[in-house]
Amino acid sequence: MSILVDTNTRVLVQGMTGKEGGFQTERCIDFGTNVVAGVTPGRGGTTHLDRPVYDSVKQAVNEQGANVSLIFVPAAFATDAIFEAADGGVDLIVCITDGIPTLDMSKISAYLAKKNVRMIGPNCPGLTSVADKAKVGIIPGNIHKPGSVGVVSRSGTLTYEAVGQLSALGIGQSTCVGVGGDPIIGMRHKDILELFEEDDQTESVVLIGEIGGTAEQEAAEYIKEHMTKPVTAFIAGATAPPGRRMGHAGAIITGSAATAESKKQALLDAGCHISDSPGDIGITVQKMLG
Amino acid sequence: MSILVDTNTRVLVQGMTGKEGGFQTERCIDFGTNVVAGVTPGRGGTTHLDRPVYDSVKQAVNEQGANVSLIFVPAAFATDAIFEAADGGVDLIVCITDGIPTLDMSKISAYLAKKNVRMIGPNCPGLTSVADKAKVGIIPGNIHKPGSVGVVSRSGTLTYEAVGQLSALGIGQSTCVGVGGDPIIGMRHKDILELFEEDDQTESVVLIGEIGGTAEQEAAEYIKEHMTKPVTAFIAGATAPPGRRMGHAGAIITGSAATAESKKQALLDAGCHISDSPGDIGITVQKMLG
Amino acid sequence: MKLHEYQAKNILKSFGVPVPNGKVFESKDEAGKFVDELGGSAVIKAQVHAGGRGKAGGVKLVRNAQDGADFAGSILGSKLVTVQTGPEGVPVNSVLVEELVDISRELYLSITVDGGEKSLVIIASEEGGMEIEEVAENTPEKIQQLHIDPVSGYQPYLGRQVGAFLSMDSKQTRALSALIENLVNAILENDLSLVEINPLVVTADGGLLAADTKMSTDENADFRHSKNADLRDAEQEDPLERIANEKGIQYVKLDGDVGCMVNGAGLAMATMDVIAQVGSSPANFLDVGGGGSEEQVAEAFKLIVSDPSVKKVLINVFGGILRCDVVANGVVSAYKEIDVNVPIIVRMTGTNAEEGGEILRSSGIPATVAHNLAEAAQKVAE
Amino acid sequence: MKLHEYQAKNILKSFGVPVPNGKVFESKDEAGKFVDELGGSAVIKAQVHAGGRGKAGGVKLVRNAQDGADFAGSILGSKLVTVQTGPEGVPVNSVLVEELVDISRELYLSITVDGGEKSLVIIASEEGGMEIEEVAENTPEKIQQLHIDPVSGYQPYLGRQVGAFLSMDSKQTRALSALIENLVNAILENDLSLVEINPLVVTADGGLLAADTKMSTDENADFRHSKNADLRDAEQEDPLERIANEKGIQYVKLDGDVGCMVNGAGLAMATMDVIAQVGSSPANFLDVGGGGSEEQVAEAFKLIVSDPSVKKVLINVFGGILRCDVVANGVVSAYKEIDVNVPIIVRMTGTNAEEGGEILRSSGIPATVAHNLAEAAQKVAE
Repeated sequence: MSILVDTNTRVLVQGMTGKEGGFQTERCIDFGTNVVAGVTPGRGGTTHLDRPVYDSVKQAVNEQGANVSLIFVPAAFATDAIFEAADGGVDLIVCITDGIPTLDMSKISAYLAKKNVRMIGPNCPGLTSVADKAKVGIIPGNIHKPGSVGVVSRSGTLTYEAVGQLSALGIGQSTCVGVGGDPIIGMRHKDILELFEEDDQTESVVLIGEIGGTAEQEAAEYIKEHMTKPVTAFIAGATAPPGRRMGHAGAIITGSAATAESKKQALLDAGCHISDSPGDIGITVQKMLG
Repeated sequence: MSILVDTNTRVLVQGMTGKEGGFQTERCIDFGTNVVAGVTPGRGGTTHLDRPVYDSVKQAVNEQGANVSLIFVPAAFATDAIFEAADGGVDLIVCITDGIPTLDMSKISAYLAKKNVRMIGPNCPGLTSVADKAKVGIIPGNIHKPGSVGVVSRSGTLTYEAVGQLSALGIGQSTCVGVGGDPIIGMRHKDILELFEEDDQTESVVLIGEIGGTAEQEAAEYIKEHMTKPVTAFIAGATAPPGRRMGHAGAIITGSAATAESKKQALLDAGCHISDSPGDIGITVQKMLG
Repeated sequence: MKLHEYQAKNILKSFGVPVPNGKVFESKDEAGKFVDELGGSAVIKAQVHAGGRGKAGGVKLVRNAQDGADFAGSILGSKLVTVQTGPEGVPVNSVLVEELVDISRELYLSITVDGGEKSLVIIASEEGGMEIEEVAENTPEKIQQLHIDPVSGYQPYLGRQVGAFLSMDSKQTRALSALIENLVNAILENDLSLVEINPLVVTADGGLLAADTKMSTDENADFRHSKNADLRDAEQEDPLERIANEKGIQYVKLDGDVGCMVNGAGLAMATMDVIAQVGSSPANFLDVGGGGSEEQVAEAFKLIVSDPSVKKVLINVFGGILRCDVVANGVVSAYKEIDVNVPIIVRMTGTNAEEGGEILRSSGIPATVAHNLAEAAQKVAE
Repeated sequence: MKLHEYQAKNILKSFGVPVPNGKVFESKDEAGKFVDELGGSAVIKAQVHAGGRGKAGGVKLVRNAQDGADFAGSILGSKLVTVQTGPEGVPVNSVLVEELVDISRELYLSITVDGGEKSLVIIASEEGGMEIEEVAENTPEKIQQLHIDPVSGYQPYLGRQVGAFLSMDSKQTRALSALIENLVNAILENDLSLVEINPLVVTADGGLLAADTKMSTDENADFRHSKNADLRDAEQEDPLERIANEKGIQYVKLDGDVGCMVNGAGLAMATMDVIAQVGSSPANFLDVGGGGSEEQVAEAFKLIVSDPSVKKVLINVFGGILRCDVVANGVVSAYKEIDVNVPIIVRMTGTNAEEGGEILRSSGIPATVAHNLAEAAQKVAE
């Protein structure tokens, strides 16, 4: 079993009728994901990509048994879309949209906790369960190879980089998750590690971190206390100058805990295998696996 | 075992140094309640009624192991006091204060649910566990007689009336709870019934309702579905004219479900023994107990 | 606290909710002039705190300034008796003059508090312009209730659900959602306990308009809305109720002849019930409250006997916070100040009941003592 | 987006947070005159988007109008170089002239977002006027962090906890709590990501005053704050960064000589890291973004080579949403438009990598191809 999504997952896509949403949904379907419906207010009753489109998440849940929502709607409407999904009855929300105001995310997080709904993102590439054929996001499907390494990362293309290196070395993945780079996100590194630790399919984990915030320290603490599976880690941003914004809102150096050095040390102390160069992530995993 | 409070309960009183708070706290202590601290911002380090006074709930919880807060602070400060109590680490809040804005209570309820903290009130007489010697509220201690009848009611003096009738007939009480008459309250009739149903000490229940709202219908539904212990019910307000406010904000006739007749019928259908007159509550219980 | 329609509409307008062009007047001539400004036709509505005003003759469609001035003149200064007022009616001190609206549909929309869900609830129906209670009773499927979670706050997807229920198209749904969001903002910023728009009109050109509205504030929140005091129209209240209110006493005038003084709202209602059960009828609901002082009790007693329809007085007190001796002292001091020609039945129990009884006995007031509620009712009936 | 001190103080003031009496000027003479209005002494502060301005000579206490005008004249129109700016500095286009404050204590107070707790956090310290990062590092016990739950919102008990930590008496604590509540309101209404008051001054008479303040807005929320555009001072930004920004490209100028074009912020940072590891140094951070078009890629490429310090260019693209053929086309079209005299190393993989490689090859651009990140770094170092 993979984590979060698998062949039983029934995905609805909020914003499927949009250009980007439609393009990416097709890639998901091609990968084998069970996309059961689209949701676009005002487009209910139509069909897109051979899937029924509904006006509301509730309808898509009621009529198609959707249990995961993948969100592509523009930032100004994404907060509403997330609340609608959480209230509409799905168990997991994957929000690709970037540009959601931080204070909205704070409110959303409180609501998700109340409703007991999980969320990946926003501003993330989503996730792919490789062997269980469920791609709910935008990680290119063709870079994967099924296997037993779980991948968790903040950023998009750096996730692809790590996955690409693994596949090139013949090392397959169980589930790959990009949790997103915003200051407030749904599930964090630590939350994903907990799932990997319990997942039969996952035998080891690659953790990709970045400067800024304390998610990696949090993850290191969890690894130290609870994790039995080996973890390889890489932290990006060692050469980024302090106090400068590097694209991700999360990638701001906010004190010594937020430096690459501090994060690496914490993960090393937790028993992780550290990849010092982003070009060596695959090789480091290969060595770790012996 | 009584419900909610007992001899192990460690009560802190927010507003103990006030006139009313002090007076009532003394009555609680006289009854045998384990009042361990007072909380009044700016009065920390002093003593009142031989109890230490703290500036904050957190301090009282940390230093005296308080687990229940009894609140007497004026309405304009009560919302803050409730949030402080919920954040401060108590398991149960009993708020006597009346006049708390309804929208504050909506926010408070969401916060209490998040923190997993229970609340009785506001605008209520609180509760008394008769045999277990814990009076956390303002129900006069001398009207009780220990026994096995649980009492739950919205209003203050009508609760006393019911309790007085029971005691006069030699029928003792387990725990008596006045849940309060505001539109939004913490625990409702149904929530208290659930506790009575599970309580070894309680063998039957007296439920006092009022016109307005749907708490009694909710209770009737619970009684019908889940309650094994016999329930005697009285509904006040049969003669109140529709659309007029009768003191309690809750006592507004808001449609046919809110009438005394509708509530009585629902409780009758649920198998309750109905006392048609407020003067016959005790006698009805006596008959029910055979 | 109830607001007048014109006050409610001013609030709605300030929050961006569309309302008909209109103005409030206390003078018939100015009202008439404004009919002209509106193009010669208007609807004129008596501003009173009571429903059923249309059927009672408080609303009229006028077709010229003179008709407007005449109608305004006929109701200004008069008392309007509706199904919701007593026979004495409520004074009409102002009229709202509004443009006529080109109505395509009449909908119902309100937001209030649902105690069960502990949140605001949006109530919507296609049956606008009707008594919503009757719609709820007879055709509940025509009413939609949607709760606004206090954590998420209002979100547009709720508005889309309302729009779908009301069979609106996308554009109208967006306007409706914006309108509901504005209503919620008005509620949150002003601590309103009710906003009801009935009818919410869909105009001929597809726009939305709050044609009539009822609004109430949560008096518990008055401490943070100092301007609410200016919105109160005390003249709309029963004079005795108003006096009681100013003294912190909960009082409601009723039709019977047994004056009641009770502590606690629940016990006060129960006392009314028991009086009715013995075939008598309560003249009032009165709760002196838990924090009542001797003075407040005295005022309450004077208030009750000042009502000419009162033929008997029942004092029913279960001493708790309010001690029976305080009640007795209050009654005695009031009794000495005024002429009391009606029999008094007293039932006192709870805190300091004996002291209270002794105070009454030694005062020489001719009060009949009852020992419990049933006995008190019996003595009232005798 | 960073705001100037004077802009931040205007916002604070409008939310009821006390700030020193002051005004912003672009003219030295008017600045001098205002020193007189303030009673002949004042503090004059360069308005720039960079910390460390005091040590860099951007702040001065003046004792008369002439001194004020002289100092204002000396910095207005100049560039201020601080530890937080590059060697080129930032332009001083305005100065804030403020009354002198009678300081009794200097405290630190800020509110920002804590991603771990997913809420706002209040940060307070008795060590005001210092670099707070150093206080946090050396004496963490002198810093208090209190989270504001998004469900409860700010409540005064939090302010009392801060007041107790700062050893304030009851009265001062109430003022502090009101101040914090106002800060929170300012944050919620304006979508601020940071408000920092350092120092928060306790004046000789016991009052509180925001003597200096830093404020940033959450740019993600710009869509609902149209007036934020007026607050932007683009001149404070690096010219290349500003141009990039306007084109939707994330660009940060750095000190090295290897120009980088990457898709994705994480991969862009990793690319910088790998360049550093082979002993070279990145000239910039650049993320063309996932939604990049051919035109955007072309603009990004032109931007990179327009930097005179760039001696090599590394293009590192992992095709995903952004396809490699789009990148290749963008690079080719830019290359044709401008003179490029620096070597180009290209590493492309992922979606349509082969098509992209073919486009580059057939275009005749002399690009060195690398097949993975490690190899790309190696070729940069060669």
